[in-house]
Amino acid sequence: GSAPDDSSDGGDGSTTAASDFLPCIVSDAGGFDDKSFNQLSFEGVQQAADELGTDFKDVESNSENDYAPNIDSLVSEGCDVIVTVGFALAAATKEAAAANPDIKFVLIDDAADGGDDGQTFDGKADQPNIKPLLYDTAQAAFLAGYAAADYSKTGVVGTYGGQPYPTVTIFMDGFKQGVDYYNQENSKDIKVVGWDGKNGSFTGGFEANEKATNTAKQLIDQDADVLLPVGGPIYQGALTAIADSGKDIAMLGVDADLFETDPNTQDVVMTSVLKNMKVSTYEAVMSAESDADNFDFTPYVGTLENDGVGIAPFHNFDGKVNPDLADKLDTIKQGIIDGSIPVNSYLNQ
Amino acid sequence: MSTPTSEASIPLHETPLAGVTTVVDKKAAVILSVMTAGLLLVVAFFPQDGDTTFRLAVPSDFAQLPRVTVPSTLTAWVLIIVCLLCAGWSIVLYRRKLQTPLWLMVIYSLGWMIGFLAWAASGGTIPVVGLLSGSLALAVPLVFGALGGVLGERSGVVNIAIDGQLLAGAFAAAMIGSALNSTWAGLVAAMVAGTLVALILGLFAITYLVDQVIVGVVLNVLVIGLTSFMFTQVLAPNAETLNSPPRFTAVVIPVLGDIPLIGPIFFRQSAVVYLLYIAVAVVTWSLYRTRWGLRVRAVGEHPTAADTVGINVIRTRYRTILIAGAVAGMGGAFYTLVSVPQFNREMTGGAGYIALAAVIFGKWDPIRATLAALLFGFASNLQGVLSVIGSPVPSEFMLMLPYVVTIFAVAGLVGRSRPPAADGIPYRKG
Amino acid sequence: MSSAVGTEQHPPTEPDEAPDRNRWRETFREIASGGVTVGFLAVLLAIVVGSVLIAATDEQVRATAGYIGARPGDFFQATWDAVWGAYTALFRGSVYNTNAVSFDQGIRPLTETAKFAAPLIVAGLGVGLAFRAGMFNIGGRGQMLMAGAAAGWVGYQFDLPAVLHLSLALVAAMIAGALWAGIAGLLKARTGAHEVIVTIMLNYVAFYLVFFALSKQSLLQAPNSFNPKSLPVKDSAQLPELLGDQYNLHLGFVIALVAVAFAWWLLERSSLGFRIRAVGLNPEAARAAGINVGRVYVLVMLIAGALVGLAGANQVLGTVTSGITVDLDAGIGFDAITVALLGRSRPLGILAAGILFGAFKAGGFAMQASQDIPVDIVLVVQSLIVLFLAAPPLIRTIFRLPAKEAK
Amino acid sequence: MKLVLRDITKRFGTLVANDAISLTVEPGEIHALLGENGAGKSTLMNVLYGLYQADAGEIELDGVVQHFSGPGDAIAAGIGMVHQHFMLIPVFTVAENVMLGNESTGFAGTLDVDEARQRVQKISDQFGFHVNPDALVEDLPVGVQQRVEIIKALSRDAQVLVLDEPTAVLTPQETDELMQIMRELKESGKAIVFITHKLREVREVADKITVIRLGKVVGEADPKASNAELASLMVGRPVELTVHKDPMKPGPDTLDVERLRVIDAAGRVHVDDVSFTIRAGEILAVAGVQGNGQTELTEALLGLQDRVEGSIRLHGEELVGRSVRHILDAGVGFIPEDRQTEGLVGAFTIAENLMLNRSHGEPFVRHGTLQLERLEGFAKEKLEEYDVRAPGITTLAGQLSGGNQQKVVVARELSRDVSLLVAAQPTRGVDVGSIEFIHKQIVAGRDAGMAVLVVSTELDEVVSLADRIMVLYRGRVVGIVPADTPRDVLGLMMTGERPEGAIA
Ligand SMILES: Nc1ncnc2c1ncn2[C@@H]1O[C@H](COP(=O)(O)OP(=O)(O)OP(=O)(O)O)[C@@H](O)[C@H]1O
Ligand SMILES: Nc1ncnc2c1ncn2[C@@H]1O[C@H](COP(=O)(O)OP(=O)(O)OP(=O)(O)O)[C@@H](O)[C@H]1O
Ligand SMILES: [Mg+2]
Ligand SMILES: [Mg+2]
Repeated sequence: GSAPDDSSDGGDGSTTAASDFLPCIVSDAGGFDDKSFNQLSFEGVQQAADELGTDFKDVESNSENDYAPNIDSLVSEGCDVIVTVGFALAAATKEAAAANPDIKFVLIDDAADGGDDGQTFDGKADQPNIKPLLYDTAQAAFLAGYAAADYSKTGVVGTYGGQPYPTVTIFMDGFKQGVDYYNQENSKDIKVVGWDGKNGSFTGGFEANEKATNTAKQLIDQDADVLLPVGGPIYQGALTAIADSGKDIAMLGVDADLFETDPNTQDVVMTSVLKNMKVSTYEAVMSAESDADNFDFTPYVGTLENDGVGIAPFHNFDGKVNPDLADKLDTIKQGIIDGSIPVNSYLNQ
Repeated sequence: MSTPTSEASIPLHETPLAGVTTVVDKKAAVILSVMTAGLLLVVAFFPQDGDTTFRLAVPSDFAQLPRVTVPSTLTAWVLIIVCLLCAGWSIVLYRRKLQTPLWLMVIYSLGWMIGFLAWAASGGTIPVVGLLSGSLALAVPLVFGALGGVLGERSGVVNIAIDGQLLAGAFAAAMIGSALNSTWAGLVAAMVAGTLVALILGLFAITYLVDQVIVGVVLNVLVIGLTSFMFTQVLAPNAETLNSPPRFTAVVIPVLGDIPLIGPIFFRQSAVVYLLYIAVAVVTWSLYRTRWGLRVRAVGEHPTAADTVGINVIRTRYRTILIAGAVAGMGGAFYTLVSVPQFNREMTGGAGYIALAAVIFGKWDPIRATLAALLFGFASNLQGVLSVIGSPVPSEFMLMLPYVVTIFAVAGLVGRSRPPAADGIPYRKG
Repeated sequence: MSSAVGTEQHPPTEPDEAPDRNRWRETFREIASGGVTVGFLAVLLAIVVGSVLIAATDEQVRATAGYIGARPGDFFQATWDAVWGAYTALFRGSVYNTNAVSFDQGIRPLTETAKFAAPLIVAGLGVGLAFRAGMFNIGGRGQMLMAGAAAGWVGYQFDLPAVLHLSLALVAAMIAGALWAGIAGLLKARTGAHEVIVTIMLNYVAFYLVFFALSKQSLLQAPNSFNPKSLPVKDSAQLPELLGDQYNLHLGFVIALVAVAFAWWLLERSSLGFRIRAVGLNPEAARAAGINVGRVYVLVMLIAGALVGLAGANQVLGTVTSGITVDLDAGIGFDAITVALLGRSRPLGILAAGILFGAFKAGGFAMQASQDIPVDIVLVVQSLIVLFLAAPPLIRTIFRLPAKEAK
Repeated sequence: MKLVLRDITKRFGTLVANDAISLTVEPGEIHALLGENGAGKSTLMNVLYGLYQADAGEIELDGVVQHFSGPGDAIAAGIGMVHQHFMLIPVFTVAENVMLGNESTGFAGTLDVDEARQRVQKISDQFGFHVNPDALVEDLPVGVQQRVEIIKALSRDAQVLVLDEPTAVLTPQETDELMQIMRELKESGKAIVFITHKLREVREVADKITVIRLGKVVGEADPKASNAELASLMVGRPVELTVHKDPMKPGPDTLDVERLRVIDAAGRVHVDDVSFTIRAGEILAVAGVQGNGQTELTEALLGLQDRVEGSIRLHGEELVGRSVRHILDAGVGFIPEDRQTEGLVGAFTIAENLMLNRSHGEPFVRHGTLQLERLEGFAKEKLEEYDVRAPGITTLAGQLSGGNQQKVVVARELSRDVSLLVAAQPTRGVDVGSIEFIHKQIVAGRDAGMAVLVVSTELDEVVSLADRIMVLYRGRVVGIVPADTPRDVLGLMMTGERPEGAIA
């Protein structure tokens, strides 16, 4: 190849930053390539950094041992705002926040609430300089559940998760409620397999592996023709299971619109339950830069109302789903927003 | 004399023995009783009303076997009685100083398992085909790994690095498979990767006489480190070019694939699984029926003796573990070329150690080791199937099942097993 | 190690030239006899390999490699930057932070090293002790989980005066770890079940047990929480910080040192240790000498489990006091094996190895944060060090050293 | 085929096992190689066989200088060897063992076992070996195993046949048969090297005798030379071939064994219906071919066997079912058959080995702590007393020579107060000097009022030590006879024949 004129260029965005504002992000054990909340939050920070023309730091954790040290090392790297992803980082974030009151912390998927004894909940983060980002994905999953029930021909729809974490089961809860709602509305009896509200099927981890494939197969063996895999890359398992089954089975994506993020899914993904972490993280970082002094630390809860959560378009399935489904979903969405249709999740209990 | 002395297996005129009697240990009896008691308790304390359906066919069969529907609790009780009879009989046999015969064990296991299923899957449908074919799928990497382990140890080299070989195989298969967009290229790459790990094992364990367990354990760590590092640095950034290999899809074997029950379980699998059948057959045959096998076993039992008849111990061991590495590597390919078309860090999840367990559980015999691996696959798949149906058992306990089963099996059924005499002992010439 | 996987005792076919059952000692004598040079070169070699990996995967380096013909200077500059950057970061993160404003700040990494070393040392002792009895304890993870859960529960459940509360939590951890490891010992002694299999399986069982408990309000899960996490440990049960607030170093390190002393006494001076070593080196002779081999197996696993249990307690009561989680073992259970191997299963060796690996761990974070190099590289370097140290002849061949007469 | 070894030198580290040894063996000649343990006989033959590479010297066959890079070459050149420690794979059948290394194979390397069977059968018939090709080697008595070794060599039609201490494991009758076979082989023109330290045998078959001491040839001897001459040549000084012991003064019954039955995990009955008593101050020697239950008998006495029926009473106390430790503490001393696996911990120091079976309390342990200085004193003392030739008490036992290792074991057992000493093969693989010493110690113990059970496959040893002799065959007592029972009678009993009135 030919040498570039200025060889000092290149590296991981180590360009002389336009502003000295430094946003940083720590993943949980899932890592930034989890095609899920780590990745989306990462992209949020990345986008913000690009627009601000600044550099940014990202570190991955492999175990709970790493959270505190990772945050510390970012602190010593001189970050202005540190995004910590996942409830697992809550404790470490609290400590770091206490130790560094002048750094802003954005904590995703946990309220950092409960006080030191873990019992006194005041609806605010325990540290003034932590902004929690929470998502009531049950609302969106509810819509997906309704859609799935409406689409299902076998009368069975299935869901499975990585680990029974609340951030996972909240999807399955909403999904089941959506199906139940469909059943009572249309006096049908669509069955949900893989989640009964308390127990369900879990692959035991958040890796795309044989267990993921196998769990999906097991749901298909129960005649499910719509699958909702919850937990980052484990949807890969559903993909292969569907391919092997040779049946016509639809899949629902979570977090991002799979149709966009993973083209391989375009033929099978009916819709996706959106959890707009990218946007909200992006906004949080941006405002942390723009109005650094009066940054709003009140917890953000993504809902259908503020489009923090939602469901993606049907894309290729436009023709396959009932023509009136889209409108039906809109009315239900309104119902959920105005509270006439209750959706329960750990966030609103 | 309390026990009869009978002239048995060994022709006495050739042995220096006073006689041979049969020694029975009470393990069988104890295990059967304990297991029965366990089942009895759960069924008694958590009775299930409702029926359980066993579905023997898959829609794609043209010869549709009927669904069998039975009342859960009643069936469970009936089969518990069967189990009680078996257990009782084996106790009687023990009192009479007689071994519990295999057929009794088989009947018992079937009875127990079906009884348990009838109870646990109450109100649901057990897709028997799915249950068994899934078990096979989960067992594939384990079987490959176990075969590799058996080969190595039969030649006197303990191979704890199976996990490393699986992981390296998975990684190579994903990377090369994607780069060349060819499943077979990926498979070959996996075998090469497994062989490379074996080569390092050989270099340290055979040539430099480093303790084989040390090398094995450390190699696993090394491979985890390497693959994870490369994953983050190379694969993840270029996922579409380097981490999205093509898949081996299921191929239906003409006639065989249509046999009810058997067909969909065994003969509607991917090429890798058919390779597995071949591997098991070839390894078993060559280990016991060929010159190569005879020499491998000789080297593993008594290297000096092998040496004195002109067999090159070092070369034999190297050759064997390299082949073993290739076999284990194939298992690794299953992760990224069949299960899911992408590599993830530490994606074997310690399967190599399970394979190791299968080797010991299988008493260093390819067939037995294969069965051990299959048992493990069955246990883990059962877990999944039941939690899908929504069994009364919490999912964590179902997830525990395979591991608990293995402990029981190793402690109860295998016990002290006799490895190849020179297993794990480096060979030095005078 | 007499019961390496698949190497149960068997009557040697040629008594006079019986295979040396004592391959641990032997290997380790090799390591020792390798001498300082070889040891140094082994570490050097491992670091070189690590550097190659770092350079090869560095974008800058690959970019410049593109036109190496045109401007080789760039390439070597880039390579140097990548490698030098990585290892200086490692140093900054593990020994002294040269960028720090004050000495107090600068020395912090060293305390972090000690913090990470503590659990590695105690767990390493647990694994090493088992090795000395010819047992391979791969069950560190499970033992840490059970112990951590026990310690954590005691830690948040009771209200007690500080010293008492802490000691109670520690004891609970040791008992839990001991019992969990004891299962493997008992099964080996009674049924001959191979401890390698049993301990591996118990890892998974422990994981799901703790997970289950953490997802049940009635058990370990924090009230009105939905996460698989317990309440935080009360201050009275926490391992006090040794150097005040700006450092995370806590009493765990001192406990580790005490454990080392204890393990040394046990192995070198106590009659139990004598029997342990005898069983590890030659079970038949031990049995013929009236030593109850089975009982030794059980006792060793109990003690080993208790030591590994301390590592669990160290995590829950010291390093991450925010409550029990399923990944409290943080891979220490497995790292402990490498530590024990590098430490030649000798208490002092394990102390040294633990500190070295602690440094790698602490440094890894800085390396990742400032240089974007995945911490996994540390695993690579660590395992290479153990491998190379175990094979001095290899090092000699590589560095063309005069081969020295072994035995 | 004519074999010439010229100035063969072989070193093991510092130890010179062979020092410029030269040897010539003519076809149709039986050449005896005589020398005590550790003299270097096996080493020399292993060099010839290509197992070891000589540091100097050359091997010549029919005038052609050979270069053996491994046994393969040696075998190809027509050299066959029956090793001192059998080179058979226990879990293989006879046929498999014989074919191993030159297997005949069918399609795709499939083994042709039938061919091997026939090969075995043919040779077996030719020399009347009566070996079943399909028997598992581990199930065969050593005598038969040795024939398998010979078949192995012959099946590769060896012209030079080396027999390394072949008679050590045979009954006198079997020995005679072997001699006969050797003569037949000699007739068929083979050159035979016959290694032994049993003078009688040498004089019987050897055409030539070469004596080796400390790795050097110390002379050629004539087959008609006297035992004493040969012996002194071998050891380098005059030696007493018999043990001096006063007539015994028997005390009360110490050990009382009744209807003992020992079964192993596989259900094999190794000892059956064995009853005997030993009085204080008496030595009962157990004769019999290796593998006829002696090992299991001694292990049963020590509580090392799991399935034992019948009763073992020491001073009336029942020992069956008691732990090894209890039995040791009850006053039983044990010199195990194989010092390296059961007697010593090779990687322990001499001192540590001296307290191996006393790690439970006084004098060497107090409050769970080792009393090192006390142990040191004790060890130094015993090193003196039992003249163990070692640099110091911290020398690792594994580095000692066999004789010295055995002395350590004897010292350990005799320095506890034991009322019963069980000594299995007390002088196997031990130099003559040590043999004398160990025998003296045993007799001293007996005179001090110990009951002693000696197990030995060396008839000489049995005869010279025993006050009474018990012969075992297939785990059963053939008879208990007085010490002065003639050898041929004993030999007959060792094959199971029971002469009338053979109970004393
Ligand atoms: N296989 C071996 N490897 C290393 N050294 C050995 C081996 N066999 C014997 N030696 C060494 O050779 C020396 C003599 O030991 P060995 O027991 O073989 O001879 P020995 O004839 O029994 O001795 P002694 O005449 O004193 O009884 C000892 O120093 C021993 O350590
Ligand atoms: N592999 C070895 N390594 C080190 N030393 C050895 C080895 N083999 C034999 N020796 C030593 O070399 C010397 C000669 O041993 P060798 O076995 O040839 O004696 P030998 O004459 O056969 O005695 P024996 O009658 O006991 O067989 C002994 O001291 C022995 O210990
Ligand atoms: Mg010798
Ligand atoms: Mg010899």
